[in-house]
Amino acid sequence: MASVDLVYFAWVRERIGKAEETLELPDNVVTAGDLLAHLKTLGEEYEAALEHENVIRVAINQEHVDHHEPIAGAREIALFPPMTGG
Amino acid sequence: MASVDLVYFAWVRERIGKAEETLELPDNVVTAGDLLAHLKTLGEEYEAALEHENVIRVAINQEHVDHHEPIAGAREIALFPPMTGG
Amino acid sequence: MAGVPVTVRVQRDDFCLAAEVQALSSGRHDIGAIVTFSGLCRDEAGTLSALELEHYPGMAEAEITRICNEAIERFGLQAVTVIHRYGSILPGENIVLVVTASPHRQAAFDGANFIMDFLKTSAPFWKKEHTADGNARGWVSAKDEDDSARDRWSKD
Amino acid sequence: MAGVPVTVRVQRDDFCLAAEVQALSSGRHDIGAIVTFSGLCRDEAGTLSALELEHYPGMAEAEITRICNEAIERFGLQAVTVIHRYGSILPGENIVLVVTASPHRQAAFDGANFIMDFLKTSAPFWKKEHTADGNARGWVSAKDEDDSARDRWSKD
Repeated sequence: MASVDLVYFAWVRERIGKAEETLELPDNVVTAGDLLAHLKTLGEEYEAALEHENVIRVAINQEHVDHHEPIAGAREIALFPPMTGG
Repeated sequence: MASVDLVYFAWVRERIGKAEETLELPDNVVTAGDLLAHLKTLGEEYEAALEHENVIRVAINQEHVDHHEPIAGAREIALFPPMTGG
Repeated sequence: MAGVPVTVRVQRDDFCLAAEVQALSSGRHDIGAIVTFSGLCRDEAGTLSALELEHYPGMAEAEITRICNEAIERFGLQAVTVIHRYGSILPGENIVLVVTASPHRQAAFDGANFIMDFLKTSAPFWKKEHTADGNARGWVSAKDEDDSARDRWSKD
Repeated sequence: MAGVPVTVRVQRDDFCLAAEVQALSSGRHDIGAIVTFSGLCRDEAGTLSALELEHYPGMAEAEITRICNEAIERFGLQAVTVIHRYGSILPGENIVLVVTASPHRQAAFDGANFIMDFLKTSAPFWKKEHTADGNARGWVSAKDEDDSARDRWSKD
């Protein structure tokens, strides 16, 4: 089990109902995609937030990563919708 | 014979040695190109200024024109080098 | 590219265009072109009352800095400033400022254009619209055209 | 295109970037993007002491206005300001300012870029260089690359 800080933004944050949390992750959560699948087992709010997995962006330690990238060594993982700044 | 105001800029002005003058033009000066050829008969300073005829720009009544365009009706004809503003 | 000044700020308050240009160019005699881009909040024909801009503190600054450094290397810029606001922004107010400097004009134009395209698609900011009738219209959707604008910079 | 504000000035004095942007955008809530281009006098690694800018009064303003109107029609701009200085200009000083406004960013970028390319090649201004060693270097030659930059806007 590894402990990681998760942070959520925009409608991901609103649907999950919190801005951040610290979770213990099972050992079979290896990639960012695994993390999304795992979170969806934690409750309806996660299912609603992460329903369309392919649009969810992931950042590990404040850098964008693809869903297939490993999360080993992550201190902070952020989940958020496509960006709309500028 | 038609009378026209001529104005010169940049090195055309410097080589001719004046910024403006009013000239009577013979009837066989029909186009802007004819005007350049005519001016070159008026003295060494004009020859020096207009030596490379193809680079000389012509404006009639403050609008750019090609050398083959007629000058009939011109109140003011300007001769100048390629522009280097901006 | 060492020593090229990069200024990146993410802030709630408005910025002053003239002060930023002055800070970037003051005392320099080697700059030939300065391009600024200001992104403003439109009222969408009177239907929008405000934008609420959320951001990811820390990553926002880091990501913008990465984009600036890529633009400096790619276009040979002499200086770059980017300021992005967050919080509540009213119609007519500034959202973002990009300033680029270069010896010749096209690099400054291209650099600012490039930075805006990547800022739109990779800097962690999200816009929520509030409508004039009091109902929140909700989160702005990302636009395919913004992805296309970014992708035009891909090297062949 | 009727009613799009166009401000064109040819003047000896410097201009204030912030004042021009303010004048162009003040009270408007429909502008989404403002691009400014400032062209500055470079010192050419210390060899240039000043530029002398000559212009054709009357035609300069008329030609710039024509370019602005073409840009407004072509890119759907919401407002344009162009200021071009003449007379003696020192290294570090402003030469020209272009400001464009549009609902979305690319039109403002393209409009300012287009105006600069045509301004360089068709507005009646001429630069003479004065060198730091006291000798006049003489009139600046027109650049082929400026013609190429202009020609890229030609419609196929």
